[in-house]
Amino acid sequence: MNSLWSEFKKGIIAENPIFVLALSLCPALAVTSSATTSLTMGLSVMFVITMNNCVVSLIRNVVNPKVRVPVYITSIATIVTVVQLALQAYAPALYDALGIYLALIVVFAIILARAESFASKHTLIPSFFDGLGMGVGFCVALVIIGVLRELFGAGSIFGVKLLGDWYNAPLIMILPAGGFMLIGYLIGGWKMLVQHMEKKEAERSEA
Amino acid sequence: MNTAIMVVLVMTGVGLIFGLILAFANKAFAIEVNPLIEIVEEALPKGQCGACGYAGCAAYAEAVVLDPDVPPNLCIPGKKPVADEVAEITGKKSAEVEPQVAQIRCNSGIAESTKKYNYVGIEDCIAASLVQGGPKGCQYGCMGFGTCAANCPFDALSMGENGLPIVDQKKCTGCGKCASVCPKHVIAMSPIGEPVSVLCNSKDKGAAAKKVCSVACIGCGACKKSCPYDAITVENNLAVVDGKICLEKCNNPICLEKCPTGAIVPLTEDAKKASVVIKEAAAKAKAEKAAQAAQAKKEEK
Amino acid sequence: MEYFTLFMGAVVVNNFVLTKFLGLCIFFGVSKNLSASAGMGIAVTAVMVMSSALAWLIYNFILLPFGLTFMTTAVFVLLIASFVQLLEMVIKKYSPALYNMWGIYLLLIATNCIVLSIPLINVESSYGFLYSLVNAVGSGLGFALAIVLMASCREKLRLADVPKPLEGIGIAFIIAGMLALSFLGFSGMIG
Amino acid sequence: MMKSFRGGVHPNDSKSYTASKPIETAPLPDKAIIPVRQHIGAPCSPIVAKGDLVKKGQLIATTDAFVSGNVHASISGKVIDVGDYPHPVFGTCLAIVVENDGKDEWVEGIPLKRDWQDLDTDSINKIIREAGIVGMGGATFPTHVKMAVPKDKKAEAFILNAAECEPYLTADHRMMLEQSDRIVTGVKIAMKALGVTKGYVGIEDNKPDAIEAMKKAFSGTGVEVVGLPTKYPQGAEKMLIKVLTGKEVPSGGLPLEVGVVVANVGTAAAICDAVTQGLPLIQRVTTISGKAIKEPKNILVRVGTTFEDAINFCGGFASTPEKIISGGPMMGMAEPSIDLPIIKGVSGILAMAEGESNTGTESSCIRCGRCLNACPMGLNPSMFSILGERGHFEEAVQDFNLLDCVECGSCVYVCPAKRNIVQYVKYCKAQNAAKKAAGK
Amino acid sequence: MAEVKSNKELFNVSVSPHIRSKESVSKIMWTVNICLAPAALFGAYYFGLNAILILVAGVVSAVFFEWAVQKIRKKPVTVKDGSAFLTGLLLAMCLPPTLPWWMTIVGSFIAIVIAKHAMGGLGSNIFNPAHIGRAALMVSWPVAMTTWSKMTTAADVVSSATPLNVLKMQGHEALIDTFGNASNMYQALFLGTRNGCIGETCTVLLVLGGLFLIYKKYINWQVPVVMIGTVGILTWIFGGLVDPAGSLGFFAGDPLFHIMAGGLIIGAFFMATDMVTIPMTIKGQIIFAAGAGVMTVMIRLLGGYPEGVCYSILLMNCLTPLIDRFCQPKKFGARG
Amino acid sequence: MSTEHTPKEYSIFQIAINLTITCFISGIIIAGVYFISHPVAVKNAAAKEMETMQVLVPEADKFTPIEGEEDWYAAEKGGETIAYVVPGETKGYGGKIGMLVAVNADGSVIDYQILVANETPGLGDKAGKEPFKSQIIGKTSDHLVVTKDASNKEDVQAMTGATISSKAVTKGVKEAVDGVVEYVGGVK
Repeated sequence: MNSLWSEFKKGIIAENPIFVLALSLCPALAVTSSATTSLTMGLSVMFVITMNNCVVSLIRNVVNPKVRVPVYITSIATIVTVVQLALQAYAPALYDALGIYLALIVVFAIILARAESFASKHTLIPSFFDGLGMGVGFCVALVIIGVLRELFGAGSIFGVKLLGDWYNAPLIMILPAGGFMLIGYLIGGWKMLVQHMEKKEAERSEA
Repeated sequence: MNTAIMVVLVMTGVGLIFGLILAFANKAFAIEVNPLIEIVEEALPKGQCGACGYAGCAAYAEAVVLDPDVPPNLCIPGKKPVADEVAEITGKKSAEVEPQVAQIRCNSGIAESTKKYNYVGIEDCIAASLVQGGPKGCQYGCMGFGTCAANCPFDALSMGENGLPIVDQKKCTGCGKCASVCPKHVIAMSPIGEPVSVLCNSKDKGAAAKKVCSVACIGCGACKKSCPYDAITVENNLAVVDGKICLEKCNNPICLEKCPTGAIVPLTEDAKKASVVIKEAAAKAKAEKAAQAAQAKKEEK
Repeated sequence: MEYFTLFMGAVVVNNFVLTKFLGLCIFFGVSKNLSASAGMGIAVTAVMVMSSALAWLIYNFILLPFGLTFMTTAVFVLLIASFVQLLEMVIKKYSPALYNMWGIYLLLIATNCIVLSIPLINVESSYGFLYSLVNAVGSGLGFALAIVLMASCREKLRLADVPKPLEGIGIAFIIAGMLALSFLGFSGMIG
Repeated sequence: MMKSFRGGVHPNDSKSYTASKPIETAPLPDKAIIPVRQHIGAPCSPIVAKGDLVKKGQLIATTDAFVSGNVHASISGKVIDVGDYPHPVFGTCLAIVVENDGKDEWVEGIPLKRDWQDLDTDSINKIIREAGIVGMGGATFPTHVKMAVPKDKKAEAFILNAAECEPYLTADHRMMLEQSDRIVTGVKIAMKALGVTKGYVGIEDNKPDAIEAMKKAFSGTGVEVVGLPTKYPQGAEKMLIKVLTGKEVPSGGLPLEVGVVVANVGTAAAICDAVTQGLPLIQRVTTISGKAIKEPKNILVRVGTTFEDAINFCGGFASTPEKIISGGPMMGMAEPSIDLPIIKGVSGILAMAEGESNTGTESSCIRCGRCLNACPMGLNPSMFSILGERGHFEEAVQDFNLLDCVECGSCVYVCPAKRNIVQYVKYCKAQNAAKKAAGK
Repeated sequence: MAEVKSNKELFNVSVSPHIRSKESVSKIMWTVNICLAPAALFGAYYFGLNAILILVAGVVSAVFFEWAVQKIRKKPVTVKDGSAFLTGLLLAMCLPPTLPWWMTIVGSFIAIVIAKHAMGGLGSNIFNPAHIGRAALMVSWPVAMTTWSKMTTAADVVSSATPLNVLKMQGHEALIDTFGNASNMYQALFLGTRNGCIGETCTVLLVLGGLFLIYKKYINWQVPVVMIGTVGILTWIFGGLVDPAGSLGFFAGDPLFHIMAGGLIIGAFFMATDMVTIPMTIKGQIIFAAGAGVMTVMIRLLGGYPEGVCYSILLMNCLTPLIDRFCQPKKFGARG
Repeated sequence: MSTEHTPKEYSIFQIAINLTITCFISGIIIAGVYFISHPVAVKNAAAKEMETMQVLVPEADKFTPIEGEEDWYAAEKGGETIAYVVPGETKGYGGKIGMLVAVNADGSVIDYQILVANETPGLGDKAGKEPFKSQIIGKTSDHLVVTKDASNKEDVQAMTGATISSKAVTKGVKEAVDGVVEYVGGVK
């Protein structure tokens, strides 16, 4: 149980896909100008990565290594297409908001990377938790970025106006330039956080 | 329904075509690479310290996999576990790696040493050593600009207030990077747990060494004579302790008491305690002797 | 003229990296040194043009007539992945020199969003064949331009006293932000 | 139009302290500390021992190595020690200490009278080698090595380097005014030995009287005396050749690659002494200057005299000096003490009063590009300092031609951020050499 | 105990050379500040109270941020060298006089903290901090950044737009109309009695300041000359083509207007010569200046913004590392 | 099937069939989901379009497609055509702007809604919001012209800092209106 928890946890903080591994950065910017789209994207990715990890860990023994990558990609593509179809049918507004980036989940490096480096070597349960952890980490990162950008760039979170009319929102936050810079600083901050936690951890283990 | 059937058909078709192409390509363009290299690299600690003698961890990984003569235990920071792992991956036998730590063989801080001149320039030992051999009175001593600390890949060295580097024994992996960058060759790699050592690097003759540093080894050889295990040698006016012998045999570091300048220093807690005991005993003996002498004098009278 | 406008638009005005956030993984991953980034830029452009052409053919002759447009993503990604893998193997076999120069980046490209998104955008905007190719070349060169600029800036900053936590990818993002800010100067110029 | 080279700087020449002071002869020292190494190349080994009696001009240390320079006793007396002593260039060095017996006797056989016109190339070179003559501008490169033209090369011109571009120094200036005969003879001898008919004398135009004197002295010899714009480092060999002949010595090459041999004023005079009178190099003219010196002078001084003695002869210190420099302020070495012997290459001793040397605090490079404009070698010095600071030594060599740097200090002089570029250059060179050595 | 000599008695030893020129970073920076001062003072006088507020806010906040960052990073505090002062001043001078003063502070935060210190502080920044600050404000509050005051002291102008804006939207004829006649317009541009950013209007004072810097050899004359020349020539050739009132044909542009309007003068003399962010060799600097000129004209004539100096310099800043790489000085004695 | 360490020798067919099977399964899954979701998606999309049109022309009780013109609808109230809802397209600052415009039979604008746009947030994207919107509403083709002259009350005042977007949107609306006027004129 403990090891499952650590599989899960590492994806959120120490190996956060966006802030630490710096993988799948496109959505981290493209869809994070509002918290809502960030969350949708995050949940979609979470779903895809968890599902795919499960699928891959189930079929890992019957996949021919020569076509490993195409097979995994097919699996991802199938799941993504399913998500696409579902969103299109049941949440068309979000489907439009995510636009092409929804389709691009297919090529998010993080998903294939987890499939290759984890799920293809582990059984179903750890793979599930690994995927879930990575997915949650991804989602958390996206939501953090989304919330900050929306708060500063529009004075609201999830569309709810938090800052009054006095707040003259700087548009740079919802533009690419501000997004890039914000993530740069978040990555720096995250690094400090991880280091701080590691230090704490080391101190605890010493004590 | 038609669409659904088409979906299945197209997907299958695509799969078949690409599958065939890739499979064919695999045969036609097959090329062999050794996947072990990557696995070995993964096992290394990636400090990129170069202690193994190769330009970084990847280079060592390649060498250890491809060259049967390259031993698996060259990674010093990784110590035994890594050596075992590499040995297992490459199918080579693992030999014992001697665990080592860096030792600063100069105990002459700001208070103990003289200065030749005011150094004005880049705060770096190698750069300073190019200017008249560095500002320190002793040409063999630590200059204290911290080049070793700056180059430690594991963050194990820091500069103390007295201008000497301090080794964090826990962090030090014994990679030897600091020793290689020190222009004065003050840092030596020594066995972990060595009880005593001569913390001096001066090859000057006694008087000259003493003139520029109050804690210099003057090469008098008193320690050598006192050591029952022949662990100490004196060469070029400098005593050197063979830590291995001390570690194995000695639990009574009498040499500490014999050194007239205090250049031999106890390093472990045990040795420190022992040295206190020895010194007390010596003081006592001295006092007794003095008392006896006084007694004798008295008696003479 | 129309082609030229499209081309220039893709290269500078609507630079995919700096305004649409595509291809960021490579953009940040392979921009540590100039020659690697230049190689990457060329590789991406080449792959993008070839896969755009293939994708356009498949889309317009298979997917569109049979009403299977919702499967575009799945088909394209497979197409590109297989194609790139094939390309990599061919290069590795026949030109190890070329492979060492930029073959190693090919696997990275296989699952890269910019390579997938250009064909997707082409078909979504119902561009013609030639138009698609021009768009692919422009976008590829735009990517190459951005990554080369990025690499030259990062090479320079390698020698700078960047705050510890920002070293590496953090400062790269900040540079990217400033590049994006500068490229805003082109906005409104074309299109 | 006056000829010039690219780059260079215009520091205040500070020559007025001593420019008008005639050369004075310093008293003999009580003891002379004569290092066995006063040149670039292999050190000599002593051939006298403690207790031996030596006479002025006697050979006391020598070696078989070609790139080296013989060492002679500069005073007569008793050898009281052979051991390590402080050295102005190498820190410490084996030296022979001679206690003055006050007699100042020449060793047997010299001075003699010799007509140089009868000598051929080989014998002139042999005399120069035996006399231990080295480049007296400060580089101390053995002169006989310079004069030895390899078979595959041909010397076309001889250049007398009288630019004396270092601020403060006026020793060459005074010699040109006072001892033009020696210099002219020295040049003629060198030209004969090299088999060249073309000669140049390059003098910076801040010494108009010297130009005048030289023009007069060299009239009718076919040697061209050229006034050069005052600009540091006009006296750097490569710059001087470029300005006078228009040829650029290729990167990493010696002047002979373009058929030129360059020698300093003092060296020419020493050649004259050695060839015409058989005198070895045991004394030199040097400038003692700087704000902290009471009476700055040009003095004729024996090799082995300590800095302290020389300074005392000039009235001692006027104020506590902040820095002691052997050589000029641009390329000379700062010394940790004044207990150092004057050796053949010490063209000046400067005692800088507080604030005179103006080092400043180093800050980060602002990429102003002044160093690029100042660099006579066409390099990018700012990159050396930055790469050195960050530890990219190989890159400095490979991408920025570090090894072409002559360490003239022009870049540091102009740097507004006060960066120690020359130190970084030395640092990078040392690191590279260490890496290379480790690689082998 | 061996005797320890006090530092006083020891000589200083360092590597040669032992004399240095009297130039220093802070001397250069403060001289540039002083050269900018007349134009800034003119702006303060001409645009009134809010402009003064912006100038003060810009300078004070820039210096404060520099101080704060250096304190936090535990680096030596170098606010006295005048570089932060210069950044703040340049930023404030490139802002419209009606901007809320607190936006200036945001701008100088971006300039100092993000554009300068995130990249390692003085000397390492790739982009001109003041221009990054301005560009960031431009996209953050585009309305505030493009709202121009009606002039307070000159009664003869009513338009609330800058001359370049008028040219872009209404054409050359309308532009001259707003000033009455052409000579009025040139006079206004030359003296600075027109709408525009606080410090960019007074051509004559900026040129004088720039000439002083050239005289002091703090900047190379080639840079402003090439940049202004490029803009002049290109606008003369192509300027007439894009007039909203209909194309006037080739060689119908008004180069003099383009040179004096907008931020070209301040940009060419004070921004394109910021040594940190431009190439080091003179060859590279000329390429930089020419490129900046071309970009400026492209943006003014073809782009969405009426003014392009700020972006053109930023764009060339990105190219600086590349230019530097390919424009190294030619080394002495290189064969062939 | 095989473990990591055995030599990897497969026939071409083996490899191909592996991928083929995967794709086959994937095809079945996609087809299945599509089969379920597609009708829902179509229905929702249609409903959304209706909703949008309803917002534009609140009084209408029915929208009927107009034959011969793609995506044109006649808004009807009690069987009478009270307005036309037509798509408009124009090129803005950030590319294509797509919108729906409701036009009175007399050629004045009732309302419009921007559907697809990539204008600068906070500037150009205000073109679909108040107060710019109310300037357009009610205007006829003649006055659908952007002006920068503050005193001109007849025409459309440009949004500060977003002249291009203002012009683009106005142009798009104007074209839609012209189209309707021509259509109506043609019918009559």
